[in-house]
Amino acid sequence: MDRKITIPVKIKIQNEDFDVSKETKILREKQTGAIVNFVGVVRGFDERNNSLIDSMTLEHYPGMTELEIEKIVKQSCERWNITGVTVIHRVGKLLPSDQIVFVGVSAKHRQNAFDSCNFIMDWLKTKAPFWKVEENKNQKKWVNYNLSDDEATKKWVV
Amino acid sequence: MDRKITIPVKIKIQNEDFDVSKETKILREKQTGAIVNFVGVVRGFDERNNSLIDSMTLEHYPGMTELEIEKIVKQSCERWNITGVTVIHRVGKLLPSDQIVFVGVSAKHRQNAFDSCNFIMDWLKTKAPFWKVEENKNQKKWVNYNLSDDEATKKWVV
Amino acid sequence: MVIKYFSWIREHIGKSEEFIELPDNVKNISELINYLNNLNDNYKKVFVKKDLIKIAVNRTYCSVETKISNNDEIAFFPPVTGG
Amino acid sequence: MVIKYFSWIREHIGKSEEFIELPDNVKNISELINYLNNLNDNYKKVFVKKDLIKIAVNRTYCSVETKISNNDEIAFFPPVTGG
Repeated sequence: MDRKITIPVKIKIQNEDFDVSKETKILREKQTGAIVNFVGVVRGFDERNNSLIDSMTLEHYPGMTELEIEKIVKQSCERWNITGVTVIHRVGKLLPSDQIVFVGVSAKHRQNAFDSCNFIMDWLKTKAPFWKVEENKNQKKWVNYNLSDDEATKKWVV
Repeated sequence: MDRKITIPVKIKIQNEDFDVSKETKILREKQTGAIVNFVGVVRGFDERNNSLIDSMTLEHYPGMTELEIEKIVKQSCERWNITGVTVIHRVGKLLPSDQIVFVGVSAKHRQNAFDSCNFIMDWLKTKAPFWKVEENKNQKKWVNYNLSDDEATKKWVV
Repeated sequence: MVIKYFSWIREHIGKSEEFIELPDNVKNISELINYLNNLNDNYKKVFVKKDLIKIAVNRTYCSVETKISNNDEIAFFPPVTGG
Repeated sequence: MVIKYFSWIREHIGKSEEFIELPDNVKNISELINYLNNLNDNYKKVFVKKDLIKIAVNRTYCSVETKISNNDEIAFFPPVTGG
């Protein structure tokens, strides 16, 4: 990956919430026609264990997380003609319906923005070192890795 | 299309701008894990004619527009397991970098939200009766239909 | 019958809508276009570009063969360019 | 060398990181795991689940064959569950 990313890229790991309007506004520029945003949300119910979730805590590997996300964004820039990328991932304690992650991609043409955003999310899910623990009044449970996330990345193999 | 849509669907044609954060918040609910938003933006430059754009005016066919968007949303609901849809399209005079259209889809699983949002945008581009005229100090020019938009819908034919 | 025109078609014809009493011999869109073409040259200049004209009857896309009656709302417009 | 542990691996081992002086006979990750397993049972209970453990050397994914030296930062963690 020698090609330099010359588009604006913002990657943040933070405890605070993010503002989707503010982030979308940053991605809007004269030469951009399309923005695709992904927002991940804390669910209030664990389908696999049929139990309610009171809260969720996210930890990560500072230093490596940013590096892995940068690698994914670089690959996305090499593959699609896009004009800007923002990735914000929250860590710490979150409640049901809280926002977890924002991936925003701008491009002149919408399909590039759709594909690039989808690609970044799929690889973030399998490569970026974050771990979730779900809490309710009875127990604390580390979320199991989801095999379907591995499957999801296969559609990007050329 | 006999199946009733039982998920919240919001469709608005309006002059006013929209707030992406507010719309995303409406789509966040306890059983939703993923939201994909598309935001269309007015470009400041017409690539095909190599000219600057000072403003753009959108007109539409009131009554038919809402009907066509409803049809597209219904098809999307039948095809993917999604939990909410919002479509907002602005009309009237807009300036470069202004927001034109918002399509937000929530789902438990992210790929459904990505595909459904992409599907709605592709069909909105070819079916919803809106017309754009681009203005600069020298001329006023109706935007030509883009053949690539027709091509884009072909990926959804099963 | 009400006929609506949009975008450059509206500008060429010079009005956004008009009300006409459908003659007895006009049974479908194709015949309506012929009827309008005989009214004046503005219509002819528009309808000659038939590949660039979409048609709706009662707010639903249709073809030139679609049957029409006096209670219908007809619309002529170019391929759409929203989004 | 610094070794970092995350998620349930951190909880099982009882610490988030530790500093060790790499013995001369430990040249790769596989040998490091053997070395740690001999320190106490907490390591054994973790490393027996080898299919559930990802490894990074200097913040880059690697395998058990990856060569290591005393200046490296090693990390053991479960498959990731962010996003």
